[in-house]
Amino acid sequence: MNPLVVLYGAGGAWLAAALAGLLAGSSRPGLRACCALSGLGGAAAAAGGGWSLWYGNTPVVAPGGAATITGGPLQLQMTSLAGVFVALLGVVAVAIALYAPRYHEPARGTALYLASYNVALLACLAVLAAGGMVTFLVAWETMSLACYLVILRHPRRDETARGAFWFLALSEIGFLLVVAAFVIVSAKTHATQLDVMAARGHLVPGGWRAAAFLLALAGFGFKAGLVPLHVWLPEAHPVAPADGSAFLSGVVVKLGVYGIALFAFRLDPVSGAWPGLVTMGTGALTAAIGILYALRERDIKRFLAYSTVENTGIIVTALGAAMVFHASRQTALYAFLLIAGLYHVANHGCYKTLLFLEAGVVEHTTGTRDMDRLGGLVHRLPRSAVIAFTGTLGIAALPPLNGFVSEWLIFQGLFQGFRTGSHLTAILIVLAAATLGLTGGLAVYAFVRGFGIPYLGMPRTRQAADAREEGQPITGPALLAVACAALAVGAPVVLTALSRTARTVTGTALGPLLLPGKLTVIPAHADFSAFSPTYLAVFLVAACAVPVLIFLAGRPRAASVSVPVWDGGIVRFRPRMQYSAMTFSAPTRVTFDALYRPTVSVLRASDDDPAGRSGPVHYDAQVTPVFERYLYRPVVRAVEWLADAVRPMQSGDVNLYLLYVFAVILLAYLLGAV
Amino acid sequence: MPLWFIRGLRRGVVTTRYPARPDASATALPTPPAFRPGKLTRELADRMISVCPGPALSRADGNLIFDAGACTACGRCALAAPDAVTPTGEFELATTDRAALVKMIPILGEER
Amino acid sequence: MNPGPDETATATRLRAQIAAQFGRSLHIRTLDTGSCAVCEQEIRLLSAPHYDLHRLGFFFTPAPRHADLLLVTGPMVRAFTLAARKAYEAMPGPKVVVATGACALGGVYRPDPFVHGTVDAVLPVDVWIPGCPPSPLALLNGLGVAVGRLAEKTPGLTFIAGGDRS
Amino acid sequence: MTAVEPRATGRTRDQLVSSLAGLGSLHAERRGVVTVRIPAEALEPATHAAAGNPGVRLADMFAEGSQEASPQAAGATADSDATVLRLVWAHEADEPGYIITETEIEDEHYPPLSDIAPAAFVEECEIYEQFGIRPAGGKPLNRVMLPPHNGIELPTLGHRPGEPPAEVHAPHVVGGQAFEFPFGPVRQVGVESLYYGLVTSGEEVVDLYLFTWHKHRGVEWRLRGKTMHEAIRLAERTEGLSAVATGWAFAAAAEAAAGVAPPAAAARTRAVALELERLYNHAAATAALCQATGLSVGQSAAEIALERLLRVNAATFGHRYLFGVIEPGGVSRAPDAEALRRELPGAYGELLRATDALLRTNSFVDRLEACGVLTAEQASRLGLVGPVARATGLATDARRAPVAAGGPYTEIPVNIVTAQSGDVFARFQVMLGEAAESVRLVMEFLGGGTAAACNLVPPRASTGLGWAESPRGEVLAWVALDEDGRVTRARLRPGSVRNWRGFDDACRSQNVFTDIPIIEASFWLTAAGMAR
Repeated sequence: MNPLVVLYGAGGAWLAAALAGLLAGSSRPGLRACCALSGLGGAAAAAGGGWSLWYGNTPVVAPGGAATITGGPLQLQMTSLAGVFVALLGVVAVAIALYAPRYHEPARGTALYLASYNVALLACLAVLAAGGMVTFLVAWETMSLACYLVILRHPRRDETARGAFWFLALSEIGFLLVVAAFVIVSAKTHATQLDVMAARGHLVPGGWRAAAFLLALAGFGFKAGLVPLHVWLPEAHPVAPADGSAFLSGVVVKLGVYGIALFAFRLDPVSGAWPGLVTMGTGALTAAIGILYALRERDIKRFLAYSTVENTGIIVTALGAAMVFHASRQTALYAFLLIAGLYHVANHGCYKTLLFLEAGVVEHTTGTRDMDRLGGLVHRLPRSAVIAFTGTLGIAALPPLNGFVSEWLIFQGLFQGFRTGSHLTAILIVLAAATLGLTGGLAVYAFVRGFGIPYLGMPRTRQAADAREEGQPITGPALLAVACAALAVGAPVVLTALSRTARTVTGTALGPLLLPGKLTVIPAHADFSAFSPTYLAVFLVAACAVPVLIFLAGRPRAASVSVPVWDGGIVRFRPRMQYSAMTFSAPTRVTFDALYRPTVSVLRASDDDPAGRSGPVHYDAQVTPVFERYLYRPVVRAVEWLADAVRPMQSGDVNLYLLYVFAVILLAYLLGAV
Repeated sequence: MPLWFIRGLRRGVVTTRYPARPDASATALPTPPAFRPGKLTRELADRMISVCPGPALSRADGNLIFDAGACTACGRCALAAPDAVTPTGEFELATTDRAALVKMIPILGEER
Repeated sequence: MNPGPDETATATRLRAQIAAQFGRSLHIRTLDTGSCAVCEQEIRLLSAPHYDLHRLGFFFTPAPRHADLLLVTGPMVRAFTLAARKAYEAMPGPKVVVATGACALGGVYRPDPFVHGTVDAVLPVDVWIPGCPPSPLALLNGLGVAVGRLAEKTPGLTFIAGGDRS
Repeated sequence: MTAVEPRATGRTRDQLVSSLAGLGSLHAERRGVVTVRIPAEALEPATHAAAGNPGVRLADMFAEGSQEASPQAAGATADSDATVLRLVWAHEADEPGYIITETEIEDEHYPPLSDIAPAAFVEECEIYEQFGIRPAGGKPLNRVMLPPHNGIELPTLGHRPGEPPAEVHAPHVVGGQAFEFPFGPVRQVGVESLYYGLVTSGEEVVDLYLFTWHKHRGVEWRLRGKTMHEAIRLAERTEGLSAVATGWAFAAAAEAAAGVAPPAAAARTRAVALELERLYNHAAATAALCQATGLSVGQSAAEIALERLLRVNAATFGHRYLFGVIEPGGVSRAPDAEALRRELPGAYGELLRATDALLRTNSFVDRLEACGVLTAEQASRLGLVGPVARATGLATDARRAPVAAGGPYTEIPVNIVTAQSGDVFARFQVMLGEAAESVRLVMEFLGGGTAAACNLVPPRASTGLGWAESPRGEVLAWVALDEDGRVTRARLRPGSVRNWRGFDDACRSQNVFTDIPIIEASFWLTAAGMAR
């Protein structure tokens, strides 16, 4: 009796949901049924994932028979590490299941979408529960294709096709690299089963090991969205349906992280500090670049996508640092940073999913995702606004919410870089910490903007003014908001669970060292620092009550009159008189000019007219991401050039094709003869 | 900047002591007229009313009504009737009661 | 709207309150409702070395929210009424309105479609300062009267030469 | 730009007049003012002929409704008679003087003159708001005087605009990554009510426009039906900070209409008052510049000088701002000459000490240089006047125009101070130079002898143009009187009306917000003069 049993249930439910969706998704009851099944599966997955955290690794089973070491078609195994991701997968699935019935209209497209979405869920589960490399790769590819269909919900729109293609193309490149990595390890260890590969890790020579690791880092990096492999996120997320993009950011991207962790900690732990440093550096770079581009986006979903890039960066930085500490025998910190990273995985999964779901609500009620066409939604979508605000606090890493806890842990870990003993390493780790510090500051700035511009102020367009909350999904996002709060207040529980996971990976039991008291957290070394998320949360909430009490206390004496805001006596405020998303972030545009290279254009009617007749003014500063400009465009151009070059071979003339066949056969003979 | 500081100190104090003490510059200010009832005949009054650019002067049952609030101290009445009008030299006219600025001046030969 | 007896009563009570609360320090917001820019020049000179109203505990503040006294110049252009009302409402009580200069007292413009002609057509005026323009000295006098520090001379004035009280 | 391609290079005044007369008919020539009647169809070529000349500047443009509505008949619109359109050209090349072309416009439209002479644009807007006739071609017009809120129904001088004034083109549609920073109408303490729409990307000034309708008091409307004697007190108060110049221009217009001139001594007295006005205004502008640059001690020093100058005014003419000096036909008061001789050098010395110190203060000068730059081309295109124009190198000065107004300045000619760079610092230097020049002139005029003298201005149905150089630039006044000397149409055009239109150009020149107060101080304009 082990968690896999529960997960069979989850998988079955999702399979059923996929079928239900495919057959009946075009009718409302069918839609409801499908989502209900999907939700059930989610609940089961959450339970199973949570359980496996405590349970530890299960033995490998092969339901398809053929449980041989040489590896049958289907090998399953539940590890504690995967359990974290499975639990997250389950929570996200439940939230989306609550959200989808109100978000989607029953239609044929919906049917296909629901089917592919549930297949994707199933595939993710399979990836996480894979016990052998074949299973893993098949599941991984299935997941990519299913996600491709998820993104293609509205194939008529050509930007949808574009975004989906970006996703598919990069996924496939990544897949090839991953296959290569697996092949190397499996060839050197003569095994396909993950346990065995891990056990025989010492057989892999160092050079191959490094190669395998780098291949894996790049291959999974494509999914995880590591800079410069992140470009599919801002393209795919906006075009996918809200819950689709929530799923992408909440789970799929995390699987990339899982893959990296799988290789780094289990399959081939490379000796030496450099792989860790590489990983950490990539992560830090990813975080900074991600948030900087997020600040230039006015499309809410592109903005959130870039913020996902940032958060992946933070997680990967933590994992990289963990590797470094591993290499330098600091097992306590190794475990600690692993825990912190996994904690951030869970946190980001919750609030990013939440924010994407709310972005969907905004798009549904206003018909736009452009922040500069929104505004004042807090008065029109009160409940959604509260939920979105919770998520914003979380992702901006502000206490008392969960984002703060995990980022605090990560920083505490990085600040102890001096314990590695090597000066260079210590300095690099501190540099990474500094980069994350910058990122954190910019993240607060970005999310003040990301919440303030759409939700506060006055509506900038009629659609924004007419937004209504009736009939909008609430429960799904609300569940995630609760999850965020729980992850903050329940930090000790979470940490205890994660420390068990860490033990299965690192072999170090950190539990008592991490939580000496019931509610106080200590970052691996008692002489460094300590804090209690729970007390902090309680205190902050209590602190909010103080001004209220003061007001109530002072009320009887102070006779207060409420008058409109002093506006300098203008006739009336107009929406165009408030900060817009782009003007709010103008200072960063000026500061980071070197990175953005904006092209500024000013169009003034009064310039064309000698009399200075005043008229429309248009001011624009366009930014094209560096990587598109200097990396992808050249590649794409090269590929197109190559295609043009080989086109003459395809003349369409049958004889020519026969000639090709003949030539090939001849060649084969000649080779055989040699 | 320190240079300016010194410069400011060197310039010395020019600040008036008003309201504690009267200020000498007040004497040069234009001030509303004061009337000599002994010289103020009716046709003089009418001439003054006609030259007054504002609504400061008017006439009602044998009295010249003078609204010091509406007076711009332009001095035209003084030009029109030099011997019946002199400046008051009074600039402290601020009041909390608008009506207190409106005064009646008896016109010669029309007292009742 | 000439102040009726009850309004003058409230005005005096208000001034007592002002004298009690702001007797030593009071913040001034100016409001130009269509002046010819000369009254503004004189008001600016109040903070110049020659007059330096800070020594008397008066301070200028750009925000009506922080102002206790509204120094209004000009004949109250009708198009400006809204802004004037807003500025007055934005001030916390107790507040004093001082009509400054002949325009504000109805000495230059008659009421017509362009202007109200006097400030008290729109705002409840507490203190009137005549003069075109009222010199900084006259303004200081008016401010003193407004906070009840200086006694008014006006009731005693007869505008009769030689001061013979007939 | 379209405005100043030198078509005819520097034709003399007579050549220009004859060419204009060729298009229409020479109406009158009196005291350096030539009036030419131009038929409506010839208006466009006539404007071309005039605007082409380097030395010729469109000084003003205004309309006259043909009915005589008195302020009592408030809101009465004009009857269906034609509207007379007058363009005032200032000829500054060889013999300075003014040329007026008057044209009867029968229908709703007239040729779009601002395409030929861009300086006409703001006046086109005013004329549309006041008389309901607009340039053909339907280009949008700006709102210059009418308030945007519709509750208020203001009377106009002529026909109401065809479409309601609310549709008079309101300036900006802000697009892309900029937003409008609303500033005013209630601004800092002790400044006039004025609204800036400041379009910014968060950092730099993308665009700027301003509304002055908060102060529109309908002066031109309420002048009608008054005698000059009554009217001049109001005229002075359209822009109190240039009361003498406005009053002089207005009085001169009446005198021109009546065909009389003030006594020489009275004219000199006016000139004395005018130069004193210039002095204290430039001192005030200096103080404002110090305030804008945050140099409080310098501000105090300049304000001490300013206050002393004002006290000199009071001691000399009995009024700190020289109200009530000018009368139609002469002056009402004589200056206290010895008081002036005694006090002025000290007061000016005070100013001189302050400004010398300022010029040696880098933190001050650096803020002024290359700030709010205007080119001579912009200045002439927009018809700017006064120190603003002179700071770009244009030697435009109404004091050079002779006879009626300029009597004293022909006896004692004025040396015009100009600068080249066109930035705030150039304006500051021009002001300093003019202050020195003013002191010299005052002393010379006093030497010439001054007196409170007044010639009678006989009532006569006629029209006249008057002008004077205020501290802000040329003031123009044009009056039409009826038999008993009452005003049927009075046009007052203070310098502010001209120079505000250069202000937004100056602000747009790649400055950041914090420069705007500096630029405003260096222009030293009033909203009162703009809105009237």
